[in-house]
Amino acid sequence: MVSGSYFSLAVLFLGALGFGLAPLGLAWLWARVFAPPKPSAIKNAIYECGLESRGDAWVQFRSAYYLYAIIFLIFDVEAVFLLPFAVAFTGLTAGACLAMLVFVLLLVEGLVWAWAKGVLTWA
Amino acid sequence: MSFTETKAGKFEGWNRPPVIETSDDGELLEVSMGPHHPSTHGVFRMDVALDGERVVKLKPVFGYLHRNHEQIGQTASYLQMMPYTDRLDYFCSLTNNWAYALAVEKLAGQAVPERAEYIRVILAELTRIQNHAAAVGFLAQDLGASGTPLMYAFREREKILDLFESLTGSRMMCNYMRFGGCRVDVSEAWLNAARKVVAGVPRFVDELEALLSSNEILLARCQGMGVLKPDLAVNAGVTGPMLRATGVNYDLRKVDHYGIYDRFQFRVPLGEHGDVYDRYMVRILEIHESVKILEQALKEIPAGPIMDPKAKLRGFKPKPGEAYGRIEAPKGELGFYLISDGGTSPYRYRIRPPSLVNLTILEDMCLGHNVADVVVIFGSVDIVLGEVDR
Amino acid sequence: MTNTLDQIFVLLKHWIMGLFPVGLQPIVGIVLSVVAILAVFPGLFAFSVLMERKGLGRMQNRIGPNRVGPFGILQPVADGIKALIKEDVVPYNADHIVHFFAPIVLVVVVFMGYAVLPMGRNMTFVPMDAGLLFYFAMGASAELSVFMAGWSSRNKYSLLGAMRAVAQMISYEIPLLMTSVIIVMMTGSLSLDKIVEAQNHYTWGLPHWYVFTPMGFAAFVMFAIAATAETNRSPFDLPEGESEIVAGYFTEYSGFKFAEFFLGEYVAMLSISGLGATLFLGGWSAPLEALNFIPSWIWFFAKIMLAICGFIWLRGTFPRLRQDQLMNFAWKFVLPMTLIDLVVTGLWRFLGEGWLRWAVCSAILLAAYLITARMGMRSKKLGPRSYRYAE
Amino acid sequence: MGVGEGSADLGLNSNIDQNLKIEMGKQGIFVTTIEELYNWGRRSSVWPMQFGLACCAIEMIATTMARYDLARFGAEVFRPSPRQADLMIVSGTVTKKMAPQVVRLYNQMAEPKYVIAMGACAISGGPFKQGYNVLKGIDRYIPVDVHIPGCPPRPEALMEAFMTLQKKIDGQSLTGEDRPRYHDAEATGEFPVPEPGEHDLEPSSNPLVWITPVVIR
Amino acid sequence: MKTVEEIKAAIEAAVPVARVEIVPNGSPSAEHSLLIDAAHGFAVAKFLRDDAELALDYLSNVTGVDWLDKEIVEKVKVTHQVSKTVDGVEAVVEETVEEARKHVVPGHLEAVYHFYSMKFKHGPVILRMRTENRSDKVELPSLTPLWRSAEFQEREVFDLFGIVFTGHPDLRRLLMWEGFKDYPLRRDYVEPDDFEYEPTAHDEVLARAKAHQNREQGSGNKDQ
Amino acid sequence: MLGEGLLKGLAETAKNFAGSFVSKERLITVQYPEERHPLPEASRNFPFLVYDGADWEAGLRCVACQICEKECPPKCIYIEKSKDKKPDYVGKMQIYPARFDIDISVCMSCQICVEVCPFEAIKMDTEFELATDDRFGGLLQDRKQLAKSNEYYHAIHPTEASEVDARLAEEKAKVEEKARAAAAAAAAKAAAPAAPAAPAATPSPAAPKEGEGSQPQ
Amino acid sequence: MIVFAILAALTVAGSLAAVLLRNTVHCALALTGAFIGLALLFLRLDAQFAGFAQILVYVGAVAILVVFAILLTRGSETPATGVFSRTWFAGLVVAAGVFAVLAWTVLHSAVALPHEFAAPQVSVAQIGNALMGRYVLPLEIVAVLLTAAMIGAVIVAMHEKPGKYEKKEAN
Amino acid sequence: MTPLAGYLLVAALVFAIGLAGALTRRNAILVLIGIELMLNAANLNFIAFWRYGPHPEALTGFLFAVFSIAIAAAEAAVGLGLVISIYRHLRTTDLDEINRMKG
Repeated sequence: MVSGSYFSLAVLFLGALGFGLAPLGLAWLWARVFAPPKPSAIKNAIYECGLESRGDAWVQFRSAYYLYAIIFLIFDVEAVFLLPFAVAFTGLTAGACLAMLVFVLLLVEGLVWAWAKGVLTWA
Repeated sequence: MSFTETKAGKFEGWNRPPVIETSDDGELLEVSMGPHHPSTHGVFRMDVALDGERVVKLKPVFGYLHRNHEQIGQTASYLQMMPYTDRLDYFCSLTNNWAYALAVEKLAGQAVPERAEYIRVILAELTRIQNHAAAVGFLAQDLGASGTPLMYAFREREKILDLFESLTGSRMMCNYMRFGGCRVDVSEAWLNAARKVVAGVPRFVDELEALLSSNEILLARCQGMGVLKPDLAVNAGVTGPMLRATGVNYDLRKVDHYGIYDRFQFRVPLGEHGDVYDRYMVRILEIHESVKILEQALKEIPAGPIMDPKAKLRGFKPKPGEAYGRIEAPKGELGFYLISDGGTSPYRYRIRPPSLVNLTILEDMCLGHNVADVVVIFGSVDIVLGEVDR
Repeated sequence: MTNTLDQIFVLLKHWIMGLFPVGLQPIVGIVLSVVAILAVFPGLFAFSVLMERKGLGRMQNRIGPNRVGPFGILQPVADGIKALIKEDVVPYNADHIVHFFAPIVLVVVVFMGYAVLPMGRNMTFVPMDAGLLFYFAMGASAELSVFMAGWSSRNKYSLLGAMRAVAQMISYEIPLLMTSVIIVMMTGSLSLDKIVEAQNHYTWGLPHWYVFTPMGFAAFVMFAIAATAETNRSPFDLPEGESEIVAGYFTEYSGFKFAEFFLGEYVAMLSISGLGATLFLGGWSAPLEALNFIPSWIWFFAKIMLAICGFIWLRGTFPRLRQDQLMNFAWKFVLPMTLIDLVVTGLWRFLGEGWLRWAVCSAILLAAYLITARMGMRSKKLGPRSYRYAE
Repeated sequence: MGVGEGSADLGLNSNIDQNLKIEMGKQGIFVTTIEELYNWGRRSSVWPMQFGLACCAIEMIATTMARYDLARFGAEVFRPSPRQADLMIVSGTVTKKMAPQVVRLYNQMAEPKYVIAMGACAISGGPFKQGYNVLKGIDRYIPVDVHIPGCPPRPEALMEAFMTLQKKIDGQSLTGEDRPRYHDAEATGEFPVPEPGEHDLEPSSNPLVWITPVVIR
Repeated sequence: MKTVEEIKAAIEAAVPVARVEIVPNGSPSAEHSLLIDAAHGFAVAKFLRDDAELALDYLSNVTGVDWLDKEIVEKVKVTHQVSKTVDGVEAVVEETVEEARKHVVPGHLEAVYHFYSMKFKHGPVILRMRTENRSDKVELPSLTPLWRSAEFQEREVFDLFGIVFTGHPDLRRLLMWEGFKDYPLRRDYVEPDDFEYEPTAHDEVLARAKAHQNREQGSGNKDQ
Repeated sequence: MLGEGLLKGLAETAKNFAGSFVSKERLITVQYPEERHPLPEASRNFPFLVYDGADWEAGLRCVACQICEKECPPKCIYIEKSKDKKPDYVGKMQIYPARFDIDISVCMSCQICVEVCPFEAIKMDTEFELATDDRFGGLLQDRKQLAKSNEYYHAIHPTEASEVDARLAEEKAKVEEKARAAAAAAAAKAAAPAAPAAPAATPSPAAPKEGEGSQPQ
Repeated sequence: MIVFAILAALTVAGSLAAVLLRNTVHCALALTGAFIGLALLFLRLDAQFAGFAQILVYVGAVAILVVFAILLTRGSETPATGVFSRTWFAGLVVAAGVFAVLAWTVLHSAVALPHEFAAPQVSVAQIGNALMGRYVLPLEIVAVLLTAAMIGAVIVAMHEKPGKYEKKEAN
Repeated sequence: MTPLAGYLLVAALVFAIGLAGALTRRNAILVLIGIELMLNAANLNFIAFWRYGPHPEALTGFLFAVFSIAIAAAEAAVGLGLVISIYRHLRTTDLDEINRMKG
């Protein structure tokens, strides 16, 4: 049953892939037959408000993005632990719930620290 | 001076834009915003350097709509320039007309009949209402509202444009005022239509305010944004709602007593913080005040001629001399400086555009803010490129 | 009769399957379901685009598209044909491979999410024990496609848009997960089918939807906010905020690749609406016991479309937030609220049956909301102002 | 040299009964041939670029607003990026400083693309043509499909122009001599961008699209 | 508010080295202006801004004006020493002749500033400064350090008239593109030859169009 | 409280959404090609030349005085005077325009030509559906295209037209009065026969009809 | 078996690409592919929860972290100098050696290794119960670790924010 | 059904590739990517052994893998944080260069 469901997923994957690719193929075919693409230096230049693009877009970004990503990662991992807990929650003892509360609070502490430290202030 | 320091950084010297220290974290991203950009209100361009999303350098670039207006003014006759003034600030052709007519009347010493003065006031205030409504709508558009406030603003603007069209013949380029009066007379039916439109304005403003004024997103994005200090504003020659939003009480309708504004009871709303929200609110409140003026003017308008009988359309040659006429246009002080050498066309025809001068401190207001805020601050200045570049 | 109607698609599928040899039947069944998913939701996408354009129009005192086909219903078809025949411009400087795959990854990932959504009674494509986790695993991958699109274009606006989008999506992913955890705690299962089943009971004819519990309601509001942000919809449409960064991460996309982003966005919106309906609004269960005769799938799609209407309504009304406000909102309001909600949900169980837990939980949540909201507003001194006048 | 490719498709194919076709499109009857489907798709989904230059831009905005509602034609999707836009409405004065940008934007649009020159300034420089910084008509550099006179044209006039454009699209064929430029593998896909020089734009026009009419007198 | 004469007196008192001249205005507006020598313009302007009574805190308008070289024909009585042979004797005789002498008054560029006071709500006070000539000595002091509002307006005057404002922090072209060589608002500016064709063929336009066509054809031939 | 303003905004859009189904005020779209927003009487777009009577060429009021050409701000009017003369509406021999072109791709619709015209010969049209793909052929209007009858003028600007007609009739009456007076004076002087009065008298029967403006000659 | 081969190939190809490609962002995207392959292998091993968790954490979060890190260090451009270290050969040898040893061990013990077991039915509830029961201590430790890692990573990666807008002290 | 050896071989291969990457790449981020691969290979081993182990219902290997995922994620966060920090100071992520700079 389990592998059967994976097979379904695989079919869905292939279907979605086909759904994504088919129109692109069709468009490509259309272009091949009727509207030959004519790329050229100006047309295929980077758009920048009608001006020639100055400098590169691939510059070094700011670490603020990274900080958010770290906190996100940690909470994502937390969710991985929270979900089994939540599933089992209805049958758990108060002690177990307390343990989870401690788990959550530990992470919240990290969040609060980050908040206080100004990590969550997007400059 | 109190404004040598801002939230964003420190001013270098007396009245230069602040110098923002860039963090060494991340590189600067140099972006040109404009001339084709959805929210530069035309073909304005800002060369921006971004530190993350924070703007650390901003250089406005003008001239993408420089249509040699002043040069044409030196070759065309005085009358011929009237339709060109329509195309300066193309939202407010009638106030442009008035400013130009005022300057020429000053230059030639012409009188304007009373009825014409009333008509001028009515049209100017209607213009102010539709300009402010559109400005608020565009500001909301810059804030990212998907058109709804702008649609409402234009809904109201269309009503006013209908009035303009039925009087002057054109929706936008009215070419209505003449030296010494106005071109055609208003009919009683028109006045009634105008009364109806004016009566509907407060309801529309309430609607717009319900949509925007207390919206938390708008509050968060506008309050404390692009703060302009009064002394810098004065020094930079900022005029109009932008100046009054900083708290400086300077309204040419009250200061210069031009036209017949002395006869009307109205107040000048003043801001306190000089931020985007104040500019927005001052515009909203000015609409209310304009409605008051309009109600009085529409009630009191006398009968009489609309043109000075001595006025001349063709072959108009003022004596050599010069005059600077200015009015309170919806965007600020609109001045015309004319030098006559006695010929049929001015020797020098100069426009003092409020939009251009109001942009002087764009850099100061924007530095240190987000890209998104730059768009909003820029929108709150309310410029029209036709006037900036001329 | 009601039952037949309710199961009409299931029956239809089985009937068609019966036409094939026994060995092929499971495969045919799967293919049929896949085809159904790939037909229904793009169709709904077209419909919701049209609805959005018309609905926005109505909100703005105008009519909206009404000339292409009767009442304009062929508008999306025309748009599709147009997109198909548009030239595909890829900047020379772009990273061609990544640029090509970004929209496809988005479309694939978005469609994968539908595998676990129960679209009606017995109408889940893959009923899975860890269905919710699967959904989020797929949802998390969408960020990558956005990044790919923005980065590969090598356009400043694209890259800014992509960075914004990724930052925004990761920030709101957490509240989305946490609100789901709340529902899972109440149900005791990650399976979406079980979650719907758990809500498909009635007291006095009224359903046991989770939205009708204090923490469920709070979670629903947070979920709605996070879902709006996750799908980059107004007022959280910063990644494509055209007044700032032109068209965001798909600035450099043309032709059908752009259409696929468009499609991906809407299909994701439909899918997350479906998830929201499943988690909080009882999925395919009827809102009143008396209305149970109406087929379950109608209820599911009705709820999705209702959610889409909500999205359109928001879009027609609100201006856009700014990046820092958006992030602050996620981390300093939505996340704390969901965490508090999480704790409250734990409390709910231990308070036992009765009115007390309703009162206590509601009070805690209300207090939490007031405190967090006030803090946010006060720290920046936001609020209406009064103005002075000069005579 | 002959007639440039851009101006080859300027003639309207008047043989086809346009009204009938519009009626058919309205009633949702699917036209059968691929060409007609193609033309129907193109004409029913013309997304303009969010591109305003001057006074006319305000009337263009007014056209999209509630009173006139260009959205009825499915054209309210003003795309800010040229890649996704089909129609460039040159709405207002093109100055010499702006002209290179306009041409570049036009180049960056994906085919098929159309241009409407809206208002006197865009067509010929209009009232400002006597000046030193105003381009005397955008058709010196890019092929214009529809001109709307007026200063500024009324919103209705823009809509009429839009419908004229739709008719024009309907009249185009996929193959054959009168096919549009982008169906021709030989034709150029790009229009040279003028450079701002010391006194004027260089070159002052694009011979592919602009053939100077001979002064008669 | 003070009259122009009073202001002149005040300036002379405060900045004694400055030369101030009243330029009368013939129009009914009667806004007379003050002509300040460029060397002390900045000091005078600073005085005007900081003076407690005037407090001209608001610079409204900056205008550039181009006054062309004027050819003035005047009749001058000139006394020549002419050597004449009078009665066979060469003698130097003084002779007075009336001669028409052409004499060129060199033109100048002028910057006109309109000041107001927002504090006292009075104005305008009009200040003019003139360059020495129109070609090489075109410097004027910039008032941007005193009033920010002059920043773009002075840049515009620089762009269109070519007045170089010394002390301006960012004197670049404002309206025309970088690399543009001319000053288009000067009265002797020659516009680029871009009238190729005019359907409404007015004579002067037609002449330009024809000239353009001839030139195009000429260059076309050359290319071939 | 947080959220209150948001809810207020939502209520506002909801009100408009619902209102659009019931109230004309909340659905202001005028569906252009089928419905039209009525143009106000004063509306103007491009100039046209008024002619009286049935023959446009003979009935043109324009006397090629070239005032409008001179006063036109964008210089879009081009007039060539005729070599010969023809009688005008009062019968005075007048030069007429051999060529009268208006380049509406330049015209800025300012109405100054109308204001300065001493002969009520040029008026503003309200026609705006002029979109064309032919820049030079479609937008340069010659005098044939420009000539529109007085009835047309009455149809688009009734009030103004009747005022104009009244004024013309008055003028004409004045001229006739003068002529009559002159004739009377001449007769009174009783010297030579009424040679000067003759040309003025000949076309006079047509005049009253024209003054009423209801009947063509 | 075929499925396994495909998945194994995907995983190995992904990892190889992640290690070999020149463009760093491509490496990161290939790494994502490898992670997906591994997740699918987990699914193949009936560890549904682990598989989805793998996708959620690695594809959804770690990959984002990696690409952010690349953009933050301007690593998206291929360096002009070689992409491999000067000691690449030694590294390769070591890696090959390690693989040889491992493969040898695996293949030699292959006979002893189990071949077939009934698929264990592991529900998420069981995992939850186990997690809250026997493994509650590791769970808390993981929480501490995560918090510590978060704080540590933030401190390391964070730029000194407070001093940003102020003039730097002369030092 | 695939024998356990197959999974172990794949894990070994991925581990070796990761090791090779970590040892041969210059870019510090790619070195971290290699390390991530090695950790994941270990995860695969855990899961495989759990699946083929005598007591799959005890969940030991399974949970070990889950914990390992968490720890590897934390490792990635800290590791990449370090890379960023180093980059900020030395303006490079090239390990060879970093070595040279450190002397």
